[in-house]
This record gives sequence, C-alpha cells and structure tokens, in this order.
Amino acid sequence: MSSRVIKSKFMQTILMTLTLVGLFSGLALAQDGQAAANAVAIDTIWTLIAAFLVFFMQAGFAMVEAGFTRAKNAGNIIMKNMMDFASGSLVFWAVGFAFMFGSGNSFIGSTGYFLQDAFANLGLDIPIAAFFIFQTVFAATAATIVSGAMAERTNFSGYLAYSVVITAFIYPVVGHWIWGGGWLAEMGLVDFAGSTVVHSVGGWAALAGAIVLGPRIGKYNEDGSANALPGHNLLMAALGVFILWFGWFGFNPGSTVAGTDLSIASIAVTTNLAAAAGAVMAMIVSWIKYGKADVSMTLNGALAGLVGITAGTAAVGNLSAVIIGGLAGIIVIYAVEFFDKLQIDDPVGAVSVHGVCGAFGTIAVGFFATEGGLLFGGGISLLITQIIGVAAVFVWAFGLGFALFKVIDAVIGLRVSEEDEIEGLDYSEHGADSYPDFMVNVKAEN
Amino acid sequence: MSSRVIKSKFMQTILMTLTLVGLFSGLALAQDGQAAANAVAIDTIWTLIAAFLVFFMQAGFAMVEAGFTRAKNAGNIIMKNMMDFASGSLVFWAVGFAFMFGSGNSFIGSTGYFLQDAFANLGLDIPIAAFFIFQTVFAATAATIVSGAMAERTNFSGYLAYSVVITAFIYPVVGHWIWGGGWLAEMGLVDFAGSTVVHSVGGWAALAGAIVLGPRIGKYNEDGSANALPGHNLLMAALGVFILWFGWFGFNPGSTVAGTDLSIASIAVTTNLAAAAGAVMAMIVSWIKYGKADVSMTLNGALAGLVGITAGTAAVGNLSAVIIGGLAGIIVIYAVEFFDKLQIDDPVGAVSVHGVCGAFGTIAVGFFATEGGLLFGGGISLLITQIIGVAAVFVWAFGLGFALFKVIDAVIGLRVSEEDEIEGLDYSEHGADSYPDFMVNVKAEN
Amino acid sequence: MSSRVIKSKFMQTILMTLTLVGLFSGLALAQDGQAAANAVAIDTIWTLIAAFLVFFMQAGFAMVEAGFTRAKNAGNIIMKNMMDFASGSLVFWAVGFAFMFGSGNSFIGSTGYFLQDAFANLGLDIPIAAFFIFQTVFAATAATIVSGAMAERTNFSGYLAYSVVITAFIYPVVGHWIWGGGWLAEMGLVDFAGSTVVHSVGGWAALAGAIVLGPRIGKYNEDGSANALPGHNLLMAALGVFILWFGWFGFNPGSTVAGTDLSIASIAVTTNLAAAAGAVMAMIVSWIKYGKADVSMTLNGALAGLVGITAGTAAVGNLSAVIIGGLAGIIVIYAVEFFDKLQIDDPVGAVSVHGVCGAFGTIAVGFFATEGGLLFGGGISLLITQIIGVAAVFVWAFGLGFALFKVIDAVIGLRVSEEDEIEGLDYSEHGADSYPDFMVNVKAEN
Amino acid sequence: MKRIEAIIRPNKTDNLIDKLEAIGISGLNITEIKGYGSQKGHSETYRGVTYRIRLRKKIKVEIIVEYTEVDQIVAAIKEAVRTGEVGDGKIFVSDVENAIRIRTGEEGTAAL
Amino acid sequence: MKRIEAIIRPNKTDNLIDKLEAIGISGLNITEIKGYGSQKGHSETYRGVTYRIRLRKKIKVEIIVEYTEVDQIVAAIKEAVRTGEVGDGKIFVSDVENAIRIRTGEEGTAAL
Amino acid sequence: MKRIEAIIRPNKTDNLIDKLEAIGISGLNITEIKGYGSQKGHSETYRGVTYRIRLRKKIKVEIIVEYTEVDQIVAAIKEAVRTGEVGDGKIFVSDVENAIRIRTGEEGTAAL
Ligand SMILES: Nc1ncnc2c1ncn2[C@@H]1O[C@H](COP(=O)(O)OP(=O)(O)O)[C@@H](O)[C@H]1O
Ligand SMILES: Nc1ncnc2c1ncn2[C@@H]1O[C@H](COP(=O)(O)OP(=O)(O)O)[C@@H](O)[C@H]1O
Ligand SMILES: Nc1ncnc2c1ncn2[C@@H]1O[C@H](COP(=O)(O)OP(=O)(O)O)[C@@H](O)[C@H]1O
Repeated sequence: MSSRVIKSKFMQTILMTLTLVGLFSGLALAQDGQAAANAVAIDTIWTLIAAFLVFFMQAGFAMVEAGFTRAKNAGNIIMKNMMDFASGSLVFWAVGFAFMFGSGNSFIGSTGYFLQDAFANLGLDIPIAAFFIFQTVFAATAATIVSGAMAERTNFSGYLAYSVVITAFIYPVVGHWIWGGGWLAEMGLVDFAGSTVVHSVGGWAALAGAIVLGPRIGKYNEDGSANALPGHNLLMAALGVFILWFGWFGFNPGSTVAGTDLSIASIAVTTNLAAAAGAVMAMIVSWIKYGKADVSMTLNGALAGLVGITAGTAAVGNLSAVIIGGLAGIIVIYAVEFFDKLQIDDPVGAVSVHGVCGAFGTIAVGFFATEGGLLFGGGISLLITQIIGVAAVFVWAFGLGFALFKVIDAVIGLRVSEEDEIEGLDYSEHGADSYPDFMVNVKAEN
Repeated sequence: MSSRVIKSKFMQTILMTLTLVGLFSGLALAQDGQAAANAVAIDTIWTLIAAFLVFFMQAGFAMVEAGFTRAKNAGNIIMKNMMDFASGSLVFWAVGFAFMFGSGNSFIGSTGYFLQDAFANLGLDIPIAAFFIFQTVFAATAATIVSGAMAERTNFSGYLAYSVVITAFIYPVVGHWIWGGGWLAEMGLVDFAGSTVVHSVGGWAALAGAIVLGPRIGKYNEDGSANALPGHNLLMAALGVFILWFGWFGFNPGSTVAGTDLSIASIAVTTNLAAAAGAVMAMIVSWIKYGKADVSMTLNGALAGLVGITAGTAAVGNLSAVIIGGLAGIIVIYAVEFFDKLQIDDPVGAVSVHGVCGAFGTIAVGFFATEGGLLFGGGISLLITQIIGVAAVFVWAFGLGFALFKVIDAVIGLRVSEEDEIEGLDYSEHGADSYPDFMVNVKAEN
Repeated sequence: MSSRVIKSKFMQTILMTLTLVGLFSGLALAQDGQAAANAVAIDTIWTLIAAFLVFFMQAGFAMVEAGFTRAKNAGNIIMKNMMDFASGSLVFWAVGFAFMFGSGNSFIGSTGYFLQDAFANLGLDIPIAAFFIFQTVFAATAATIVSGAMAERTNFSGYLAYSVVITAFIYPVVGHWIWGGGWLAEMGLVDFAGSTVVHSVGGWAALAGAIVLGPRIGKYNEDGSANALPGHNLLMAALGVFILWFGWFGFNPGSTVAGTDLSIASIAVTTNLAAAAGAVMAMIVSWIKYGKADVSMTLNGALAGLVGITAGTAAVGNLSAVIIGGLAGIIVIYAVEFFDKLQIDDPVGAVSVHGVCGAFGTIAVGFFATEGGLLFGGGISLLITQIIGVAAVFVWAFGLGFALFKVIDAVIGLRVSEEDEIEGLDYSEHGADSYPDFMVNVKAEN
Repeated sequence: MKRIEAIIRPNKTDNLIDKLEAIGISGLNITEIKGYGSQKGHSETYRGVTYRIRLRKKIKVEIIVEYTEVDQIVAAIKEAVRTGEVGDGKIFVSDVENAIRIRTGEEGTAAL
Repeated sequence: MKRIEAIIRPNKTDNLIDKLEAIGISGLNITEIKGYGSQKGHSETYRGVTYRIRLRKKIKVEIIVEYTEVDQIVAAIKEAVRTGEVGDGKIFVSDVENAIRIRTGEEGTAAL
Repeated sequence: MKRIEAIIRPNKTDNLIDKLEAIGISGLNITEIKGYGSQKGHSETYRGVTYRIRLRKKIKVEIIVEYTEVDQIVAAIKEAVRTGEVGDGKIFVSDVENAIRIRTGEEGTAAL
C-alpha cells in the first residue's frame, strides 16, 4: 500500500472524524441549549415564586402592625402598608433599581432608570424582569418595616413622602454597597439575604422616625415608666407572623435567585430552625421575666430569629442557626425594654426586631460562618468586615432617616394633632371606621 | 489503488458516518428525551403552583367581600364563597371543562365530559390534569365575583343555583370563544389571562344579579341619594386584597401554562406595576374628591389595576402597564359612583372592578399592545376586535345572567324576606352568628 | 488489495468509530449531567415549595382553632400553635427525623440525630435538607391537630410537654412504620400523603387528650345533652380552612417529593375534587339534619374531604376521589355527633376530621385504588393491609397518647383550674387579652 | 326633671332620633342592651347542637327632660318606633333630682 | 312600680335568667358593664409592660316590676347568683313612675 | 341613697377613676354609651358616600352613694373631667331606695 493511499485514508478518517465531531458538537450544543434553557427556566420560576412569597410578606407586615396597635388606627395602617408597597413599586422601577444595580461607582449605580437597560453588568441568566420583581419586593420590605415604629401618630402625607424616599434612595444605596458591587461588597461583607441591607435599613430608619415623632400620648408617665397600649387583635398579629415566616421561605432561599443552586434546601432549613429557636427562647425568657409566657414577645421572637438568620442563612450550619435564632429571640426582649427605657415608643417593636436583630445577625456571621467565621477558625477579618458594614449602614440609614424626618416634619408635618391622635387616625386621616359594626372599647381598661 | 478499494473505503466511511450519526441521533434523542421531559416538568410545576395561587384567591375574595359587608352576613358570605368553589369544582369537572376546551364548533366544545378524553386538540405537553386544575380555579374565580355584588340580601339556595349554571355553562362558553379556539379566538382577540373571559363575565353577571335583586334595605333614600352601609372589617378586606394581589401572580404569569416561557417574568412585572398604579391613582383621586384618602376605594383601586392589566399583561410594556393600571384605578371610582347613581347596589364594587375594568383592560390592549396596538402603529384592527369581544361577552354574560336570575327568582326566590335581611343572613340562612363573643353594634351609627 | 490493508482499514474504522462513540458518550454524559442536575433541581424546588405550603397550614390550623373557640382563649391558641411548630421543629431535627428515617429496624430508625448523616438509605437525589424540611412541616402538622381537641382548658406547660413527645417520638415511629421502611411499609400499606401517618396519629392522640381532660365547663348538661359553645369568629375559621386547602396542594402533590413525577397534576385534581365533594356533602347533610346549611359543619366537611383523600390521592381516579371526599364530608357530621354523645368534648372537631376521616380515607384506598382496590378487581389483600395499618396506628397513637396525658396530668397537671377556665386562658396562662379594644360578650347568649 | 327610657327595636333607632331631633330634643343617650320579654328568642345551630337564644338585641334610648315635656316625647317615641308586633318595647318614666352641665356648672333645667 | 338592678358576675347570668323565668318574670334587660369595687382587678403584661386592670366585667340585670314583687325577686336573685366570695355584686331598688307598652299603648302595671 | 350618673368623654375615664379612688369611693359602674348633644358628630366617607355620624362615644359612670356624699363627688367629677369645650357631659342625680350586697345580704348604706 502506498503511503499516499495510507495518507489519503488517514486524511479521510481524520476528516470524517472532525466532521462528525463538529456535527456532534453542533447537536450537542443544541442539546446543551435545551438543558441550559431549562436551567434558566428553573432559576426564573424559583426567583419569581420567591418574589411572590416575599410580596405576601406585605400582608404579614400589615397584619402584625395592625394587630399590635389599636383598633382606631387599623385603617391607617392598612393604607400605609398598601401605599408604601404601591408607591414603592413605582419609584423603585423608576430610579431605585438603577441606583442599586445599575453600573456606577462603588457608592451608587446610575444606569437603567425605568428598567431601560439590559443590566449586563449583573451577568444574569434569568430575565432581568425576574430579578427586578424580586428586588422590588425586597425594597418594599425595607420601607414597610418603618411603618410599624411610627404607627398611631404619623401624618399620612408625611409617611408617604418618607416612604418614597427610602425606596427610591436610602435603601437602594445600601443595596448597591452590599449587593450591587459597591464598597462593602468589595470588602467581602456577607449579608446573604439582607439582615443588614433590608432589615437594618428599615429598622434604623424606623428608629429615626420614632425619635423624631416622639411617643404616643399616654405611653410614658411623668416618672418615666411605660404604660401598655395593648394591640387590638393578637390573632391578626399571629396570622401576620405566620405569613411573614411563610414569606421568609421566599426571602432567604429565594436570594440564591437560582433554583439550580441546591443550597436552597439547606437555606430553608437554617431559616426555619432559627425562627423556631427565636420563638422558643423569647417564650422562655418572657416566662421567666414576667411570670407568664408572653404572646406578643413570643411572636416577636420568631421574627427576631428570622431577621437574625437572614445574613448568614447560607453561610452557617444548622446548630449555628439555632444559636443565632435563639440569641435573637432573647435579644429582642431586652431591646424592646431598652428602647422603652429611653422612651422611644415603637408600638410593634420594629426597631428591636429589624434594626437590632438585623445588626446582630450580620455580626453573628463573623462568628459562625463555616468559612471565615471566627469560631470556625476563619480568623477575625470577616468579623471586622461585618462590623464595619453594620456600622456604616447604621450611620447611613439612621442619619439620613433622621434628617429626612426632620425635613418632613418642618415642611409637611410629621405628626397628627393631639385631638386626631386621640380620635384615631382612621377617622382623622381617612374619614373611616375600620370596625363600624363592632363595639369598640372607648377606653382601654387600666 | 483500485477504484474499487477507494469506493469500498468511501462506502465504509459513509456507512460508518451514517451509523455514527444514527447512533448519535439516537442517543441525542434519548438525551433530548430527558431535557424535554424536564421542560414538561418545569411547565407542569409552574402551572400547578400558579393554580394553587389562584385557588388561594378564593380566600381573598371571601375576605374582601366579608370585610366590605356587615357582620351579620359574614357567615353567609363564607358559605357562598366556599360553596361556589366547591360546587363549581364539581360541575366544571363534569361539563364545564368539556364545553370550554372540548372539540366542538366555534361556539362550544362538546367532548371530554368528566375529563374522559385526552384533549389532544389542545396540543399540550403538560398533563391534562395540570391544565384542568388551572382552568378549574379560573372558572371558580368568575363565579365568586358575582357573590360580592349580590351580598347581604340573596337567598342562599338561589345563589347556589346561579353559581352552578355560571360555572357549568355561562363562563365555559365565553372561555371557548376566546381560549378554546372559538370565534373570538379566530378573530385574534387578545385576552391573555382573562380580563374579559374571567373578570368581565363575572362582573356582568354580577350586574345582572344586582339589578334583579334590587338594592339592600336602607341603601338609597327616597330622593335618590345613597347611604353608606359600611363594611364591618376593613382589616380583613385589606388582607383579602393582599391575598388577591398575591394570587394574581399565579393568575397572570401562570397563564403561560409554561415555566419555560420566560415571559413569565415580564408578566409578573407588568402585573405588579399596574396594581401599584391602580392603588396610587385611586388613593389620589379619592383624596381629591372626598378630601381624605379613602381606604376602601384604594383597596378597590389595586384590584382595578390588576383586573385592567390581566388582558394585556403579556402584550404591553411596563409604562403601558402603569398607565393601564392607573387609569383602571381612576375608572373604578367613577364606576362605583355611577352605579350608585343608577341605584344599582353593589356592596363590594364587583361590577366596577371586574366588569368595567375588565372591559377597559381588554380594550386597552387595542391601544397599548406593542404588537398590533394603535399607539404602537399597529392600526385599528386589533382595537376593533377587542371591542367586538368586549361587547359580545357583555351581551352573553349580562343577558344570560339576567335571564337566569329572573328564572331563579320566579322558581326558588332570589331574595330573602325583609325581616331576614334586617336580622342578617347568618341567622336566617344558616342559623348562625359569626361573632357570638363580640358585641356587635345593633345599629350602625349615622 | 491485501488483506492487511483491508484489515488495517477495518481496524482504523472500528477504532475511529469507538473513539467517536467514546467521545460522544463522554459528551453525552456531560450532557446527561446537566439534564440530570436539572431534574434534581426541579425535584428540589418542588419539594421545597410544597414544604412552604405545608408550613403555611400552621396558620390555617391556628385560625380554624381560634375561630372555632371563644375569644377569651385566642391568645392561648396562638401560643400553642406557634410553639408546637417551633419546639417541634427543634426536636424533630434533634431526634424525630432520625427515628423516622434513620436506618434501624422495622419499628424505629436510629441514625442521623441532628441530621448528622447522609441518609443514603433513603436513596434520594434531592438534598437531604429538602427532604428534611418537608418532613418537619409534616411532623408539626400531626402535633398541631391535637391542639384543637384540647382547646380552652389545657394547662400550657402540659401542652408543651405533650407536643414535644409527639413530634419527637409518637409520630416519627408511625412514620417509620409506613414511610421509613418499617413493618407496615413492608406489608404494602398505601398511605401516600398521610391520612394515617399524619392525620390519624394527630386525631387519635387528640382523642386521648380530650378524654383525659374531660369536657369544658358548661359543655354538657346533667341529662347528657350538649350545649353549644359557639366559636368566636367564623370568618377567621373560614380563612383557616381556605389556608389549609391551599396548603394541602403542598401536602398531597408535594408528597411525590419530585416535580419530575408528573402524577403531581392528577394528585392535585383528586385532592381538589375530594375537598369540594366533602364540603358539598357536609352542607347538604347539615341542611337536611338541622334545617339550615351549617357553616361550621361545611367548613369541617371540606377538611374531612381533604383528610380522606390524602391516603389515596395518587392511587384513585377522579370519580373515586369525589366519592371518598363526599363520604368523608358525611362521616364527619355523624362523628361529631357521636363524640358529643359520648361527652368527649372536641371544640373544633379534630378527632372527627383527622382521626375518623383519616382512618376512613386509608381504608377507602383498599376499595378504590385502581391498582389493588377491591372495587377494581384487586382482591381483598390491600384492604386487609389498610385495615391492619389503621388499627395498629390507632392502638399506638391513642394508647401512647393516653398514657402520656395521664403522666402529664399527674406530674405537671393537664387542666387549668375552674376559675382560670372561666376567666379564659389568655389571662390565666399568658396574662393577656387578645382583643382589648373590642367589647367582648361576657356571657354568650343562650 | 324626668328620665324617659325607651327600649326599642334596633332598626328603629334612626327613625327615633330623626323624630326627636325634629321636635328639638337637646340630648340623649343610646345603650346597647339585650332584652327578655314576650317576644321570644330564636334557635341557632352550631356543630350539631341547637341552642335557644332567649335574649333579643335592643336599644335603650335615655332622655332627661323637663317634666312638662314628657307627654310630647312619649307620644313622639310611640309614633317613631311602633310596628304593632310583639317586641316593640316599653317606655319607662322616672324621677331625676338634678342635672349638672359639667362644662359650665349650670344645674337643673338649664343643664339639659 | 320599682326598678330592680342587679350587678352580678357574668357567669351567673344564665342561672339568674333561669330562676327569674321560673318565677314568671315577664321581662328584663341585660347590659354589659365594668365594675369597680372591693373585688380587686388583676395584672396583665404586654410587651414587657405590666399593667393593672382595676375594672371587672359585670352584668347589670334590670327589671321593672310591681312594688309587691320586689321582695320575691330580690330573694330569687340572691339565691341564683350568690357565691359568698367578694365580687358577688349588689342589688339596687329605685322608683319608677310609669311604664308604657309601645305596641299597645297600655300604661302602668298593664304594660309590664 | 343617691345615684350619681356622669356622662363623660371616654379619654377622661382614667382621670375620673383616679380621682374617685383618691377620695375613697367604694364602688362604681362604667357603661359605654353613645350620646347626642350640642357637640356635633362628624362625617365619614365610605366608598364615595359621605355620611354624618351624629352620635359620639361617651362613658357613663354610675355611683350609688349616701346622699351626704353627693356634693363632694359631684365636685370631684367636675374637677376630673372638665375641659371647658362643648361635649364635656352631664351629671344626673336621682334617688335610690335601697341597696343590697348580694354576698352578705346587708342592706342600705352598709351595702355600699
Ligand atoms: N318588666 C320589664 N322590665 C324591663 N324591661 C322589660 C320588661 N318587660 C319587657 N322589657 C323590655 O322590653 C322588650 C320588649 O318586650 P316584649 O315583652 O318582648 O314585647 P312588647 O313590648 O311588645 O310587649 C324586652 O325585650 C325587654 O327589653
Ligand atoms: N357604690 C356602688 N355604686 C354602684 N355600683 C357598685 C357600687 N359598689 C359596688 N358596685 C358594683 O358591684 C360590684 C361588686 O362589688 P364589690 O365591692 O367588688 O363586691 P361585693 O359586692 O361582694 O362587696 C362592683 O364591681 C361594681 O360593679
Ligand atoms: N337631655 C339629655 N339627656 C340625657 N343625656 C344627655 C342629655 N343632653 C346631653 N346628654 C349627654 O351629654 C353629652 C354631652 O352633651 P353636649 O350637649 O354635647 O355637651 P355639653 O355637656 O358640653 O353641653 C351628650 O353627648 C349626651 O350623651
């Protein structure tokens, strides 16, 4: 056989092989295409369903806040919760999302107003719309947290003004720092689902609001002691907590924005364990402190556990989750008492639950993270980063919130008149009565 | 080298190539099989989860309706909402689904009673059961809308009779026209998730019901002016609206019946923006008109935005969604006042929200659709089709509803006695008291 | 041409072919990898979402139980429902899951405490965490069922003690028997989603609790006749039923723990049809028996249908589902009356709904299963297995429950004092008032 | 001064206030009560147990007036709330010694 | 005519109505009130703040009767509601001048 | 014995009870009522319909006392609840014939 023939045969074979490989690869790519497309679809539906669950948390917040306040203000609370979500959805679409996730510098993003951008910088596989709706409901959560601390005495117009600014600017900027590639992200801060980004921002703004507003009439006595102004419907408050817990399964596991990331399962577990531990510990501590297992504190304890685990939900183990949640459930009780001692009147405990436990949870990551946590041999650097993040966000959210509320107070007026407060905001702000058929105690017993 | 050898080699190579390609294709198909099966699974779980969310809207409707009416009828409202879903599920399984999606003519389907058919005509990849449960909860939505407009005065047996007929026949026929390949589908009507199919059908039947029934005792004065009969629990009404909004994320994005269709994300966004705009505009307009931001109107505004966007949710852009939702939020207020002026008593605003805004939303597609919409250079033909669809459905649903209610009135009696109405339907129809522990105002103040 | 050349060519071709096949297979496997990973992701998100829905049933149980009892105990009911889930989540993590699914004998599992095990014995593709969270919410369901039957008179500490034991031991053991590869699983018992494992276990423990506790003050007269102690909020009870129905779409279809198993669709359909039939039949029977369509019985009827179908939801056809659900809706009414005649006071009907209808549903599988059911020619063996399972679980759950409650009664005290019961558990156990703003009837009319 | 107490059907409250407003009554009080009388209660059913409600919801309207006005007011009440069916209610008249307007300290008739 | 007002424990209401029904009372009214007396209130806790409730829920039963019946009714009340513990309540008796049955216009004893 | 009834603004209830506690009142009753008077009601809007609420929520405080204590108590009430604005309310004084303490059977002043 001549070498030419051999060569020829060889060439032929090579050629054919290459052809086949090419053919194969082409098909394989097509194939790959379907599987890859499926993966994107899985991530998309996961993100959307999580977003829907987080949306539903709005109902939870509304019920908790209404349940923990008096009947004469229930309609106002509905309106605040409905409108901070509604107006928030619009302004976050207009500018907030661009500030948070647009390209920009390490302080703020500046492209993609009205979603007029592909947001290639995010490197997402899922449609930007899916990511956007998920972020919208997160933004609205931060806003609505504030509502609770300012309940029963805030001028409705003033509240609306505030709520637009937090969703348009205060929250997105922090979001950019931590989730949008900003300076805290660069430092390596771990805040997986937003103990700090969402909850502390809301909580510290709430603190500013409660301070600027001052306490409700009748909340504190001249000797500095506090009076109880019991919430009008513990059953609705409990329903709200169940709804929030339910929604948190979108909040935390959904923050992967990927259903193909199987850590969603362990995230769901740490979320649930922390909430459970928070409720149990709050019940135990309240039982010891007050002699009886306190309903409203236990409810707050579950929320505290949830807020506490939110930063580290993907970074800590199950036992750590139990510890973090349990500590949060204890902390929230002392925090509520602490603010009461300072005569900062927060009717639903929003500052304690979201601000304090959000900060605690973020710092706890520095201790408990299986990778980088102090207790797991990761050294102190993560912890320091976490503390810096918590501090920076406190300064930003509290500072800006304080300034904002002062401005609103000066321009629109932040607080209703004493007469309106006594009559109830349902009538004064909305000309309504939320329970016209029921006899409502005209004076809570005491 | 002889040509024979070459030929042989060539043949060999070709053969082998073919073999390999065949082999490859076979494997590829197997491959394709898993990926394709995954795609079907993704579509199935998406459709099911959406169906579950839409199911949950039943709770939303029940809470809105109960919240917007008086305490003495709350148990009756529960029963109506529970039973129209329960009996509706059974009759839609028995005949409704066959009328709607069975093979047939352009007016009605006629195969597949009791789901005894493969429904190959639908060309579905997902199991027919998934599609069926999704359609069941849609059908029940149409039925339950009517309940609100007829609240507080309808004979329970009469309501049951009506509710069976709408789910078995009135709704499925319209469904067949638009979604089942009927004459409006052939004309190219765009009603993605059912502004017309579901909401308008419910709304116009509700209008017929409210007219045949007449207003509640005490609703209108002799001079034609209206009295307020305030709903007994605004907090529950608000909870209902949040639940409905939540469920709408199944209603609209779920209507792709495919999770692999990534437009689900942008549908979720338009849905949310329209609802937000509806709530905001209703609040603003009510504030201007009545001097205070009205709670119940704002709640209705959110629903109006949702109903309005339902037809065009997949066909319009975000800005258009905001405009459609905002306009719906305005329209609903004027519609409520309009029907009050006509002394058509609709306690929860079902006709305004679902009938009027459903029609508006469907027509709006003719203007705003990015493909085919008048404002986007698509000419007038889509608009005309939309208007024809709206008109045809009005004639059908209102006409048939009116006739049906008249027949029920003659045969069973549609309205309870004056004495029973004053006493409340909870007692007269169910021998019950929904709130036995609470003091209920025996006469709303006025 | 020499044979060598031919051989060589042949060899070459074979070699190349093999190479290509190998290459192809490698790529194909990679391919397969993505598709397989997608399948796992689909199963994981399905399982998680189902778990979230089942979690939300906790809210449903709380609302049903609170709604069906008196206002003075609402806070206590919240606490019980919140704490049995919270403490249950912790103990099920610690030991319950290991008892249920760990390797062990046919009576109990004994590996994997604190989830410290791979649970390879389960042969799961999805992360163990996903399976675990799904099982956690199931376990909590069994525990919370008991709460209803013991409402309005149980010492809170005693309840907590019981609730830990059922979630740690009583339930997991039954779970091991039927779902964990235990002796009933080996016998071929069909209990797809837990009519027996979850509902009957809860129901029979509830029966034991109600017996040991004795009836509420004022429930039975000296002549043995029963008094009504009407629930304080039928609207909340109805909301609870809607939430439970919603959650059941996670409970039953989720029990495939696989979204790629397309039977999830038909499971959703049988679940819904059975619930619908249960509600319809309970309404009809109550109408006939009491002269009016009874609200609370109809609500119970829907739940009865759901409990009834849970065992056979994947094994029976649609018509069978309607029949099973309808029968359960009838049975529940007679069961409620039966226990009242025995003076076993079950305020919410938990024993009738979960115990009786759970047993009924399990046995019904023996008749209606399309494979193996008596009515479909499958002979009597499945039926016998089902009956054995029901009986064994009754003996275990009722027996152990009874013993446990007796011990708790002796050690901690199971029942509050008469004075506390009259005053209400909200005050005596928690120092709280759930509705301080509302006038609450100090004595229900009679 | 006299106290006039009218126990009436709840759905007649509006009518009565309209009427009293028309004849220039300066003040009155409304209390929600439950009444037992010849008008029998009704039966309700809850979870299979039927029970009799023997009390009916009623409204008590209380007016303190100069004794000279009693007849006119009693007549007005009768006119406004009478249906002729059992359960229309009663009017009770009794004595009041003094009335004081807290705002001004006025006493007696001037305080009404 | 006399007005008998009994302030009683809520959970004794049924007993009392049974008893009064048994001795043939033709009518009465029930009002929910809150009472302050030697029976002290209790303490509740809400979000870490403990507060004293000094009022107790009570029921006021009011019966207008012929003066001849007062003693029998007072005795019946005492029998029906007495527990011997602080907080059993009081009975007040005062004068009523006239009673009118709205339905028929009957006055005085005939109206009861 | 005398019956003192004070119709007051709800948010003054606490003040009043504090005051009465301070001067050693042994018992009283509180009832929630709705009052019509010179203090006008207000308007609410519901679903586009504006309606006037002409009744205001008020609290009625009722105390049965020895006639010698009336002046002191009336003065205390005035002090505790007066704002000087329309709607402060009224005090009515009337006669009570007898009081009985159910627990002990004591009658008259001893029963208070
Ligand atoms: N003796 C009474 N003392 C006080 N209230 C009474 C008395 N008798 C009747 N009432 C009140 O009057 C209401 C109507 O009385 P009822 O006998 O039912 O009808 P009518 O007034 O038409 O004879 C009762 O529900 C009760 O509130
Ligand atoms: N002086 C009073 N005037 C009006 N009501 C009174 C008076 N004293 C007591 N009461 C009412 O009687 C109820 C019982 O009185 P209390 O002193 O607690 O017990 P007892 O009647 O056993 O002495 C109080 O809660 C209050 O409603
Ligand atoms: N004639 C009356 N009879 C009974 N109650 C009255 C009478 N007039 C006023 N009241 C009660 O007193 C309350 C206050 O009276 P109003 O005229 O508004 O103010 P003021 O007491 O300052 O003059 C009223 O709301 C009503 O409850």
